[in-house]
Amino acid sequence: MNAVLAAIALLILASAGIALTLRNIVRSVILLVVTWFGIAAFYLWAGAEFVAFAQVLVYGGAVSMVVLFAVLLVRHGKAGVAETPAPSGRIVSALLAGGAIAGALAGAVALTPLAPAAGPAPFAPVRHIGVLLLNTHAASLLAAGAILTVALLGGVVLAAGGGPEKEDGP
Amino acid sequence: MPHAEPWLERAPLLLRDAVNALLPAPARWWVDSFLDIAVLLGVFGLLFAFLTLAERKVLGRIQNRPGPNRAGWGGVLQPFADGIKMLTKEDIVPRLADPILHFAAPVALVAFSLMSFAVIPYGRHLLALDMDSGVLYFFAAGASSELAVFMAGWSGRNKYSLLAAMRALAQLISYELPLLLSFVPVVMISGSLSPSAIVTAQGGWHLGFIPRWNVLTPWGFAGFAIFMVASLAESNRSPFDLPEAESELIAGHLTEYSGFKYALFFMAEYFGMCALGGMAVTLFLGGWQAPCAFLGFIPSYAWFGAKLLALLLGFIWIRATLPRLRIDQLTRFAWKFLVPLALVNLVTVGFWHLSASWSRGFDPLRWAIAIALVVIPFVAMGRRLSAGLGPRTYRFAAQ
Amino acid sequence: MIEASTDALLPSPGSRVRPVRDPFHGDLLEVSMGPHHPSTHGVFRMVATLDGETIVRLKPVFGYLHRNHEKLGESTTYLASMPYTDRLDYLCSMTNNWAYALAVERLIGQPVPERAEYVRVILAELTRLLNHTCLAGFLLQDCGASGTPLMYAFREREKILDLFESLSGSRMMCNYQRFGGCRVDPGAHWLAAASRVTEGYGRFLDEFEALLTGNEIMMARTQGVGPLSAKLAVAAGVTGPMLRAAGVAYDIRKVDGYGIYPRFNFRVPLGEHGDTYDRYMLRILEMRESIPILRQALAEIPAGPIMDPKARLRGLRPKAGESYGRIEGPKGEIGFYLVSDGTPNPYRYRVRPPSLINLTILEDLCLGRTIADAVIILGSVDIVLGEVDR
Amino acid sequence: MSTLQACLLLSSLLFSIGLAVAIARSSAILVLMGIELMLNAASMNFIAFWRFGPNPEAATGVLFALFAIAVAAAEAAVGLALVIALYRHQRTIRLQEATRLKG
Repeated sequence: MNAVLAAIALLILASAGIALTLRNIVRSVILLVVTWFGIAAFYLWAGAEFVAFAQVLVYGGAVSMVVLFAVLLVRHGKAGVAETPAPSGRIVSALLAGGAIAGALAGAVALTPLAPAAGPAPFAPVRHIGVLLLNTHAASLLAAGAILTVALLGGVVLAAGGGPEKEDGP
Repeated sequence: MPHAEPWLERAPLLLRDAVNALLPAPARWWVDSFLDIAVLLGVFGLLFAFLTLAERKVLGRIQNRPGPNRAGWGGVLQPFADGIKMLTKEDIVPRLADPILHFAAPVALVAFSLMSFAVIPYGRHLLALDMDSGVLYFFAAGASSELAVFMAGWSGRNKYSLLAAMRALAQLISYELPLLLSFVPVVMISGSLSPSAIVTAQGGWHLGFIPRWNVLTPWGFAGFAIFMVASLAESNRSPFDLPEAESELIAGHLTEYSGFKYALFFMAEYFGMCALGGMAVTLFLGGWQAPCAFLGFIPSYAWFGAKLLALLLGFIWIRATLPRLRIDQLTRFAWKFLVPLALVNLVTVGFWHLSASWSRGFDPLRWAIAIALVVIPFVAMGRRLSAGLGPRTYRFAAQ
Repeated sequence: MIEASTDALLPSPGSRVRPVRDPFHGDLLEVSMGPHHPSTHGVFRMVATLDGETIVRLKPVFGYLHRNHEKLGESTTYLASMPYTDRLDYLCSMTNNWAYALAVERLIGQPVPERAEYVRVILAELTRLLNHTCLAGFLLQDCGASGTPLMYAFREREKILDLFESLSGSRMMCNYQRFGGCRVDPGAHWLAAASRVTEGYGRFLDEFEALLTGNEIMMARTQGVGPLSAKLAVAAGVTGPMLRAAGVAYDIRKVDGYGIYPRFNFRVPLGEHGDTYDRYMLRILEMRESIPILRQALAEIPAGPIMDPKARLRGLRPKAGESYGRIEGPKGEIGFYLVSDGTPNPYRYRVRPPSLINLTILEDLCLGRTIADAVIILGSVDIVLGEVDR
Repeated sequence: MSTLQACLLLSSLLFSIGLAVAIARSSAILVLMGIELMLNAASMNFIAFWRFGPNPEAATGVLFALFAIAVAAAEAAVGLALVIALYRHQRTIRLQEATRLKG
C-alpha cells in the first residue's frame, strides 16, 4: 500500500517539479494536468473515489481546457508560448521561500505525534455524501453554487466585456 | 428470473470459474482483472475493425456505391488490410513539432477512451468494475480525451492543426455541460450513480409489454436526444466533426500524423463512439434488459450488443446525411439550445418524481404536463435558433 | 440595369481589411490554403489572414495551372484551337466549343444549318445541367456533407457524360463543334436517349431538393453567407448565375439571342440576397428551366445536314478583321475575341473566362466571415482552374 | 513514519512547489496554476485526515475537498478571465509589466 503511495507521490512531485522549470507554457500546463491526475490517484488510493472523479472532471476536463484556451488566446509573438525567464534573484527567492515552507511543514509533520487509525478505508458511498450535502451542508452547497454562478457570470463579463477593441466575444 | 437463467446467460461466469479453478487463490484477482481487460480489448478491438468496414459499407450503400469489396469475400478482410497498411507506413514527425506531445497525444487518447469501457454493464453478469460512482468515472475518463485532441493539434506546429485545437477546446467546453446535464435526470430517478443499479432500475414492464426504459418517458426521451447530440459532438462525429473538418482544415489535428499514430486516432474515435453509445444504452435504453418479457431467453449481452449496434448505425447514418455546422453555430447550438433544454429537463424530471404518487386517474395529466414541459421549450427555443432561416421563393425576370 | 461604378471595388474607409502585423491587435494568423487543399477545387491558393477564425484579409493566388492557352491559340490554326478550348473549363467543353465556333463563324460569316443549331442548344443545356449538378454536389461537400450529395450528383452526371461519349467519342474533352455545324450527326437513338435523360432529370432534382434544400444545417450554413451586392457584381463584371443571384436580370441567351434561343420559352430566375444560398438555389432553378428548353429542342429538331456543306475547315484564312463570340455558359459569359490579319493563325486570340472574373471578388465576399464560410463561398462561385489560369 | 505523516509530507511538498511556481514564474497563467496547486495540496490534507482520522463516518474531509474543488474551479474561471482582460488592455500577461490597474 505504501509502495502505491510512493509511486503516486513520485508522479505528483516529479510532474509538478518539472512543470516549475519548463519554459514552454503549454508543456508546463500539460504537466500540471498530469499532477492533477496524480492527485486524483491519491484520492482514489485514500478511498475517496467520488472526490477523485470530481477532481478529474473539474481539473482534467474543465480547468485544463480553460487554461489552455487562455494560453492560446494570449499567444504573443512567433514562438507564442515560450515564457521569458524571470530574473535570477526572483528565482532564488522563490526557491528559498518554497524550501523554507517545505522545511517548516515537513518538520512540523515529522515532529507532531500523529496516531492514525490504521483501519481499512472508510466507506463513503455517493448516497451518503449526497445526503450529507443536502442536509447538514445544504447552506454550504447553496453558497458554493452561488459562488460558481457569480464566478461564471463574472468570467464571461471580464473576458467578453469591453476593452480597447469592441468586438464580439470569442 | 434468476432461478431459471439459460446457460448462455451464465456462460461468461462459467468460463471465469473454470479459469479460476485452475489457479491458486492469490493469483485469481490478477488473472480476473487481466481477463477482463483482455476480453474488453479483444471484443472492442474487433468491433472497431469491423465498424470501420461497416461504416464504409453503409456509407457506400447510402451513396450509391459498393464500398470496399476487394479484400476477402465482400471486403471482410479490409480492416486487416488497412491495419497492415497503417503499420507499414512511414511515421513522419515534422521537424518543428513538439516530439513528446506529438507522440503522447494518440496514446493518451486511446488510453482515455479505453478507460471508459470498465464501468459499462454489458450483461447481467458482465461488468468489469462495479463502481459506486461509475457514471462519474465514465465522464471523468471521457472529459480528458479532448485534452489529447488539443495536444495533437498543438504539437504538430501546423496552422490547420492549431485552428483545430482551438475548435476542439471550444467544442469540449460547450458540449461537456449538456452531456453531463442530460444524464442527471436518470441519476435523480434511479437514485444512484452506479451503472448496474441504473440498469436494474429500468427492469420490468408496464402492462406487461412496454419496457420501463428511461427513453420511454418524456424526460428520458429529451435526455436521450440531448445525450446523443452531445455525444456526437464529444466524439467529433459529423455534423460536429469540426476539429478534423476535411473540407476546411485538411484533417485538422490529424494533419501532421501518419502511419500507426493516425490509425490510433481512428481507433480512439471509434472506441469513444462505442463507449458513449454503450453509456447511452445503459442510461436510457434499459442496458441489457430485453424489450419484451417473452424475449428474455436471449442472453442479456446480446440485447446490449444489438442496442449498441443500432446506435452505432445511427451515428453512421447521421454522418452520411448531414452537412457540418460552423464553429459559432456549434457553440450557439450548445449554449442557447441544448443547455437550457437540459436544465428544463431537470425541472421536468423533478415534477415527474414528485408526481409519482398521483393516482391512476391523473396519470394522463401527469404525462401531458411532462410532455408539455419538454416540448414547449424545445419548439420555442428551436424557433429562436433558426430565426431568419427558411426556404425562399424566387422571382423571375420579366420577359 | 444597375449603374456600374468602379468605386465599389476600392476598399472603403471603413474597410475591414487589416494588415498582418498590427501593433494594436497583435499577430494575426496567416494561413496559406492551397494549392493542395481539399476544397480549393483544383490548384488554387488563398492566402487567408485570420483573426481567430475570422478572415481579415484574403488574397487569391492563381496561375498554378497556367498553360499558355492564348499564346497557343495565336500560334496555331483556327481549327487546331478547337480541342484546346475543351481544356478551359473541362466540365463544359460543349459550351466552350460553341463560344469559340461562334466567334470564328462571325469572323468568316459562316452560316450554321438548322439541325446543328438545335443540337448546339441541346448540348449547351445538357452541359448546364451537368455543371450545375456538379456544383451543387461539390458545394454540399464543402459544407461537410460527407460525399452523399456529391455521389448523387455524380450519378446524374454520368448519364450526361454517357450521352456526350456516345456522340463525340469522349466524355469530357468532346471537341464536337465545328465552324458551320457539328462534327457528327446525332442519330435518332441518341436523341431518344437524351430525351430519357431529360425526362428523368426533374425527378432527380426533386429528390435532391427534398434532401438538401430544406435542410436546417444547409440553410444555416449558406443563408446570409457571402452576400454579393448587385452594384459590386456589375462593377466587377461578374456574370452568370452569380450575377443573377445578386438580382441583376442579365442572361446572354435573352440579351444576345444567339443561335436559336429566341425560339425557346424559358424564364430567368433572380435572387434577392445574393448570398450563397441564393447562388445555390439559382443553379437549381436554372436546371429546372433547362429541362423545358431541352424538351422543346428535342421535339422540334428538324432533319437536314449537321454541317454546312460549303463550310471550309482547313486552310481557313479569314479576311483581316475582328470578332467576339460569347454565349451564356453555365458559369457565366464565356467569350472568345479573335483578331485576324489574313494569315491562317489568329493575330490575337483572347478568352473571356467567367470563372476568373467571378473569382476576383472573392475577398469582398469572404471578409469578416470564418474560414469555413470562405470554403463554401468559393464553392458557390463555381470555378474551374483550367479556365481561371488558362 | 506513519502513513498519515507520509501523506502530509507529500502535500506540504506539493504546497511549496506551488508556492515556488507562484513566485518564480512571470506568466500570470502559471502563477494561477501555482495557486491551484496550493489549493490542491490543502485538499489532499483534508482527504488524508479523513482517511486516517478518528471520525471518518462524518465524511467532513470529503465534503471539504469537494467544496474546495468547486471553489477552485470558480477561481480558475475568474482568474483566467482576468488574464484575458489584462491581455486585452495591456497586451501582456507578464505580471511585472502589468503595473497599472487602469486599462
